[in-house]
Amino acid sequence: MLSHILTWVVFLPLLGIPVLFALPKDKAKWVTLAATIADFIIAIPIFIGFNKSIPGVSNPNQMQFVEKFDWIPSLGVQYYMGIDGLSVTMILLTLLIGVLATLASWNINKFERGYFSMFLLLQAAMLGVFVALDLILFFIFWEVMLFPMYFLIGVWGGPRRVYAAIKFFLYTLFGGVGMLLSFIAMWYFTPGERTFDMIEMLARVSAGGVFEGPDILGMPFAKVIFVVLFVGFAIKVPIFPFHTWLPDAHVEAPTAISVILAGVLLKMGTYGFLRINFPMFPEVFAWFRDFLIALAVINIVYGALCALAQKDLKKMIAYSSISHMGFILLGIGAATTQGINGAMLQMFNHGTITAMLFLLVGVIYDRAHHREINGFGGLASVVPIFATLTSFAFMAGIGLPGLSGFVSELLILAGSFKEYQVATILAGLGIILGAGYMLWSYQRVFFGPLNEKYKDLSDVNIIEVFSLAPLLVIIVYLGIFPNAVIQYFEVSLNHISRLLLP
Amino acid sequence: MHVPDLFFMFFTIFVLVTASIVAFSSNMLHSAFTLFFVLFGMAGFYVLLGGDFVAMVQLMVYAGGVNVLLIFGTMLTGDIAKPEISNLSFQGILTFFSGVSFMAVLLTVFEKTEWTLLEKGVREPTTAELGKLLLKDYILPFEVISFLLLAAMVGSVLIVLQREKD
Amino acid sequence: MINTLPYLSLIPAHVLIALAILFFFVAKAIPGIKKIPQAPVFYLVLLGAFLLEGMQDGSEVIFFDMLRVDSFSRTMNQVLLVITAATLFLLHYSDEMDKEYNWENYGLLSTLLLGMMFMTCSIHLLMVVIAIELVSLPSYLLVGMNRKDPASKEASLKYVLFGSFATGIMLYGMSLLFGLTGSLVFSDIWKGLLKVELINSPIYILALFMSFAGIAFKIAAVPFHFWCPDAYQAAPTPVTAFLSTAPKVAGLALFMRLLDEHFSIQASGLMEMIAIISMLTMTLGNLAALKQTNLKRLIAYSSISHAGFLLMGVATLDEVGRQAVYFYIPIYILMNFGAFTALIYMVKDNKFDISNFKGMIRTQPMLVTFFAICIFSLVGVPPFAGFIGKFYLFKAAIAKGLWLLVVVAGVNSVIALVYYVGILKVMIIDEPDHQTLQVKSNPILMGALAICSVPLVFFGLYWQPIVVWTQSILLFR
Amino acid sequence: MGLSAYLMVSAGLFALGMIMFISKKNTIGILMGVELVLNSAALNFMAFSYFTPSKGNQLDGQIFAIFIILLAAAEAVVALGIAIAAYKEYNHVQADELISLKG
Amino acid sequence: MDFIQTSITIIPFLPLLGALVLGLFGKKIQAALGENMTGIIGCATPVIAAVLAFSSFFVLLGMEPEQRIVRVTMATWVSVAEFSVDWAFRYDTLTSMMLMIITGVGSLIHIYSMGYMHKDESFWRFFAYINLFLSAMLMLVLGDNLLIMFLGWEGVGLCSYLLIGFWFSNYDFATAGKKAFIVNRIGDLGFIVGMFLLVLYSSLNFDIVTLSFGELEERALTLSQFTIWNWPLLEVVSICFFIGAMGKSAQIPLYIWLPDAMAGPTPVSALIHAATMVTAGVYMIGRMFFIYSLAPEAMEFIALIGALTCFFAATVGMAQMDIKKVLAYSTVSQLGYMFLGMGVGSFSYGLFHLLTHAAFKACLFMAAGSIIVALHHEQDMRKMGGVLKKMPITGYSFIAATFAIMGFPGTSGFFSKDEILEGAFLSGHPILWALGFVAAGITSFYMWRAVFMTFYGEYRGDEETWDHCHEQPKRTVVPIAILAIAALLLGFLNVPDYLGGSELFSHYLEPFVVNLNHQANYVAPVLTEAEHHRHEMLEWGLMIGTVSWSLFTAFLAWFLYIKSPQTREKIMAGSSPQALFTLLANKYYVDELYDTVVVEPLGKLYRFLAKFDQKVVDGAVNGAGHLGRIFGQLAGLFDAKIVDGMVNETAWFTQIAGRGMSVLQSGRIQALVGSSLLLISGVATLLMLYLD
Repeated sequence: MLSHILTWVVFLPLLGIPVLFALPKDKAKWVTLAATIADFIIAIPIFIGFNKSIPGVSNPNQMQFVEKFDWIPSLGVQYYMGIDGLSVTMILLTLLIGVLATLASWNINKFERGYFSMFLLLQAAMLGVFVALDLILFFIFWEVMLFPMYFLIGVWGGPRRVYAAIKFFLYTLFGGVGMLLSFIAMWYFTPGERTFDMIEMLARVSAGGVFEGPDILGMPFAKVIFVVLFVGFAIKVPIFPFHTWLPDAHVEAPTAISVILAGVLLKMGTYGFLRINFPMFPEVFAWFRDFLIALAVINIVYGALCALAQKDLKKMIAYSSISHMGFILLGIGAATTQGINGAMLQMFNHGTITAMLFLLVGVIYDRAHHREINGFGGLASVVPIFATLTSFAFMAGIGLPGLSGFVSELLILAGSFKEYQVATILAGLGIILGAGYMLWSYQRVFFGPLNEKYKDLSDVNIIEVFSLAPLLVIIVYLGIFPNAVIQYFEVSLNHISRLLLP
Repeated sequence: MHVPDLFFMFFTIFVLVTASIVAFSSNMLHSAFTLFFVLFGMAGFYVLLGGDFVAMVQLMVYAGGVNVLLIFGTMLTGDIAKPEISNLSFQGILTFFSGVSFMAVLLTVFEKTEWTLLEKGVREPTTAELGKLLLKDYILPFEVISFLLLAAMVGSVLIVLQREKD
Repeated sequence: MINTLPYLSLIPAHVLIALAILFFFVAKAIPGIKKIPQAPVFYLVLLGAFLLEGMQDGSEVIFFDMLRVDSFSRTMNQVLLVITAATLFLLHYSDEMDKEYNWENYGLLSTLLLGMMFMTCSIHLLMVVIAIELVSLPSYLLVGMNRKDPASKEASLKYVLFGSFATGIMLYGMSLLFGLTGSLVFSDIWKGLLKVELINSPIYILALFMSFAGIAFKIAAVPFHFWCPDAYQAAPTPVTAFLSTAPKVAGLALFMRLLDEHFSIQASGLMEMIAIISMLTMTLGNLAALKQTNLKRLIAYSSISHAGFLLMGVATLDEVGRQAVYFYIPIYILMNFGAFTALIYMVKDNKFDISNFKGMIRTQPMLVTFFAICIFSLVGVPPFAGFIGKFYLFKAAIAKGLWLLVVVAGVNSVIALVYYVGILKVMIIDEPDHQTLQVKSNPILMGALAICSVPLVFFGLYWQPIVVWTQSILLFR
Repeated sequence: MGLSAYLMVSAGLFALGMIMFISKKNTIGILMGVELVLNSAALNFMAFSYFTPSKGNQLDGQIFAIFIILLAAAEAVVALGIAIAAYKEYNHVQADELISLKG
Repeated sequence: MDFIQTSITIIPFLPLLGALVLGLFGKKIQAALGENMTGIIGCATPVIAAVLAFSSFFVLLGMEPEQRIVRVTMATWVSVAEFSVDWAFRYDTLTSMMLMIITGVGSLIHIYSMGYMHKDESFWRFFAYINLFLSAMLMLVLGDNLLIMFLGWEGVGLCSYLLIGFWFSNYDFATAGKKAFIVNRIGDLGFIVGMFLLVLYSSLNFDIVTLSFGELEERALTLSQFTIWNWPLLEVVSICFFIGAMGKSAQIPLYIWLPDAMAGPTPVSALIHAATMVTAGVYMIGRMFFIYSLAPEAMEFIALIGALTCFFAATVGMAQMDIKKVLAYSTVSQLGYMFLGMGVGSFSYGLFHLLTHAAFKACLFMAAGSIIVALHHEQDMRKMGGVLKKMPITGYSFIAATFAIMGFPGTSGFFSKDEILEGAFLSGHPILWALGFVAAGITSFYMWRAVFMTFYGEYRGDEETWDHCHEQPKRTVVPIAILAIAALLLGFLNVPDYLGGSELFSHYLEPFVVNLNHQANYVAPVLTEAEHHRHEMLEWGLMIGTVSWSLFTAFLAWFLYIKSPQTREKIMAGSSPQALFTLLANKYYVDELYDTVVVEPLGKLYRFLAKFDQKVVDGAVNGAGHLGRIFGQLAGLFDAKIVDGMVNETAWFTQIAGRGMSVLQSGRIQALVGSSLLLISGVATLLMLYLD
């Protein structure tokens, strides 16, 4: 089993689907929970056996747990999975969020089997994205996420769910089509023999190969491909001005899906930057870098400012996600070792922190049936545990030292400061604004005189505690010992940094 | 000016005038009957172009068959008792100009084109040669078009005879 | 005089179908034969023709430069035969056509089939015209055979008028081609057009463009697509399924064969022309589809846009593009037949309005799932085969550097999402109401639906079999 | 008279046919337009057959013209059949009123 | 050594443990075991920590002065490539002093709080928070590197936020907490940027990047050679860190949060906003004196800010009516003194003032708190008076501390403040000295004003309150008294040379915090005997001047508030004094200024951006659709009847583009053919034009 462990990990959730349809529908959530937990358990050997000292990335023989079979020989498409430092933490995050999101779905009471089968499909696709090393395989996993996500938002979402779902679908598909076209063009103009093997491509690029193609509509080939790819991934991240789907999707999606959306899906964009977009075109990256940093700063400040103005708690968190994802972009854009490692750490941390935030919003929404920030007040005295947990998450979101968000933001800013001082300081303003919107909304919800409507609100229940506690532990633990995670990817990301900054 | 040219002039005027009547008459039956003259004029052109057999086919099949069919069709799909069946046009001016402009495009294009021409066209009986061609080089289309006509015939009968909705 | 009979032995399937036409048209008149069940006979004929095509080998030009039979034409004919068989199957389950006239209907269908089979192997303009007419006339008639939809005759009438219009333009264009080159055979035409001053001159473009009209009409490409939504909407559903696939396949086969013999100096102009047609087709088809509320009509528009996509493969004018088209054809057939089978399954009494499908998934989860697979495949998202089909088309276009076309196609595949997913939204997300159709379950049709949709998933994940199949088609050799 | 004179006549007929096609309200009228178009095509073939050299047989154009006439006949049969069927259904064949299918 | 290592490892985690226990189980403990037990748990940790801190101090004293430093490295915190930061503590003379202040004053205040917070339902929560605060503060001072210092720095900020908003059901209190946190964040940005600058230049010039103080000290000279943005690197770094200090230690222009922070319970004000947290900035500069020593211009800047803050806060303090506000502005003002001291290079004097200020200001706050509780949470001095009769211990403690803060000879404030002023003058900053000098008098004035308004005269509140007013229980009073004694006596630790002292405190710090004029590269002016003598005279002169000025203002306060209130009223009746008073009472309208200059525009900006995002960005991406609609309307093709499309409300943009085509789809065959014909001829014409 160890030899095919990645396949098992990726496809195990799918095995849950037939089981789920075979059993009565009130058992569906248990099946899903079992599947996600089992997935987590069988993935443990990956984290234990992972060799942290080899970078992978552009070295085909350094990928780990590799599974490589010819899939479509005529096209050179392979079933090629493998991991390196870049993917291993993302797999961990996905598995973790999967379990927690299942718990967060406990209250789903409409078409359970449909919901959980879509959920499992989504989980498999997300895992697939992080292990696929063949462009086509990657793309298939990437796009497979779309339709479960569409239904999960569209069927089980809020009042404007249809709008949000189609908007999500449209935006992402738009980016996806561009990506596909770029992949094909990259394949066609691969330096050397044509291949869809992204590691092989990277190896050639790092050995001096260049994607050389004809001008596209009058613009240089590599730049166009780069930008199109960038847009494809940027929509997922999301980066200004492609971000408008995110608040809508978050607001309308059910809690668990918001958690997955913020926790894992957004990371795919940045993962794509790191794995494909930037290292494949180092020269274009150098050309694009200033613009990238500008975008990152816009994302940070703009997202934070928009978050300040929001009245809906989920929307506020959605915009805060935009702001936080800007940090990741900043780190990647700076591409220094600290910056890029910090970005990766932030990917993990943002995954846990925002997941927790959305879970918390879900808790309050389940009870109060609305999310208007101004509609609460003084809840701290009624639901103290909930308030405390929320304060932890908010503080982590603000980047309080001792909690995980701080370390990653610190690394990112320290890294980007090496290359872009002014941008870093502007991004630092984002942190201040971050404290502003977080505390302000926290205050409006929990402080002040108690809103009489909610004086009988019940505090978090056991299931919710189970879904929140692991995140809390991770947030605190990684605030103190971030290297527990950093050690997994440091070597790989330092390698990417060298590729990007020759 | 040669005699064929005179004939050409005559047929040209004849065909275009009758065709215009077909096109712009507001009485369906007038159009239908005038179409006969157009087809006749066309046969004249064919004769001028050395196609004696084709001209005959034109007269027999087209003028004799298709046109009669059209007249029947006109009557069957209108009120037979009424002598006048409307054949009005609409969007007249716009249509006219778009048709004319299309013709202008065609003519400009033709004008610009240098056609490869024969020294001189031949006018001699073609029936025998055409017969040979039809049974040798064009045997397959000749056979296949029979299926076409068969299907057209059966199909038309079928669709007209189809049961009323139940 | 040369004996032409041996040539017939090279087109045995055509002959068999021709005999079938005679049989179906005449048999009713013979008392004894009348009692024979018609459908099995037709199935047998189709099977026979399929096998006969399979047994042939080699590449021949026959009937004095009229036809060229080769592995390409034979494979395409086999595809057409399969489509016809599938249509025949659907006809059993449709209440829209009068079963009383099955003999004649089958006769018309056979005629259509024969025409298409000639389209795939014609290399002579006259043969092309006749083959196209042979397809068109029965199509006009079949569209008018829908008892359930009073608009059927109207559609048929529009179809025939529009068809004649397209034929007229095509004939006029062919006459110009003939005038320019003095020839009616494809290869000679291209040779005749090889004069430098002629290439890309107005007359050249005009003649070619007008000559393509007939083909464009058959594959419903812009600007000859207007008949398509009307005809598809009002035709009996199996006929719609048939018309949305078979004539497109035949038309594309013909188009590719026609273009095959062009010379490289002619390529750029042609490429541009076809790329423009392709872009217009997919864009207009998609945009018009956005506001449709009749499901059949919507799929008609979507099939227009798919024609645009298919033309993308033609526009590259090379082996890669053709391979992509071959690749797309079986997938397209599966998707379309899947969707139409589901419609036949669901709809009785012509209730194709989208509001009739609200919340369908509550009562028919399996059915809607299969339907959704077909729809997602039509959208072209992985892991469904439609994606792979588009993937190959994009690949071909990118390899040729047709960037604008690629971009337009990319944008279109996103726009297409809106209406396709709109269907699914109605079926899956909306709540059912009194309008929602009540469906009687039918295991056989469900099986047919599964046969269409399960391979879509399978090929979406493992499409090597289709690749092997496309490679087996040695084009024009 | 040369080739271009014939081409002009055929272009004129073609345009008239088109005008009829676009503007006639009665379906049969539209069909007549089609006949004009077909005739113009046939005339072209005849003219080219007469004036320009042909690769195959010089009479190829004439053969084509014959086939056009036959096709026109077949098409007319079908079109009229359908027109009559439509007349049975709607009691008229006015193209501008047959607009139940749209959108 | 070992003892110190163990104890400094334990010290910060003790209160953390307390915080955890109380935070997680406090509610149950309070319910089951009662308030006392909760309080004891809460107090035990700082007391034990204090015991450890003092014993460590004595162990340290037993070591050679040069070796009085102990480091403990526990684990790696962050390590990425060349950037590596450890979990490490550092214990040296400076730390030991801070530890004692924090744990000592902290313990006293904890005990005091048991009385102060009596019968508060969130008693346990208070102790959890304040324990957490202690822990963070201890981290701050113990940290061996900037990052751990920053951890503590932010940690105390958080606790400050939590404690200011402790009574969160009052919305304004919560707002004050938020304000404190955000203003601090602005300062933190400076801190972080300073760190980044060090990281940047370390990584450029050294193999590993370190933020550890010891190594930074070694590298300081190397780093001083660089410039950034055309400025010497260390100047910029110093300014950046000082911005951090401005936030934390409430200096102009970031002081605005501190007066508002008085919303918190009074022990919090005493501990956090007087004795410990707000002095973190001073501590930080002392800790990094080696960098500041190399940044003369930054030092000037610090001194200037310090003096200005000192002066302006003192003036505002004159006009406050709320007793806690008076003390708050006094704190700001005293912090200004400290920075003035740091800025002129008298690091040890600044730090000494930190120490003495911790004692007397904590005492003042606690006494004030005690009175406030006794008067039923009345803070307005206008409604007090004559309290001394009812609460003698508290009252005399308050007065003792007032003597200390005014700098009455022999009290702690006398020595510390005097040395700062002297340092300012002698280092060649007469104007700064003058500001500090004036402020010293004002300080004396407003403090005595507070004393007279509160403790003397007639009671001005309502009867019932007066009847219930009585001395607080022992646990409240004893800590106040202890601190009062400390406030009087602590000064003798650092008696200056000219008064015959030996500057014990400065010498104790010397190995790790060296005053500018004692540094190796300081070129001391060679003084002749006469000059030396004159110098001493000058010192005496300055001292006497300050003391007499303070005494004068104290007298003035007595005169205006006790002897002759009529005179005061007469003066106040004049328009210009009234205007001045209003100006001061409203704190120079700085809050309003910030509101109009920063807060409101920001609010406008984000509301605008939110709209912008919704309408423009979202719209621009869907821009094709907008255009489509406009064109559609222009062409009259827009058909409002077909709104109920299949995909209505979804992707209306593309739909409208589709609707534009509806003319083609009218169902009339001619329209279809006509348009296809037009299309053909259009395309043909275009092609021809293009290809010709």
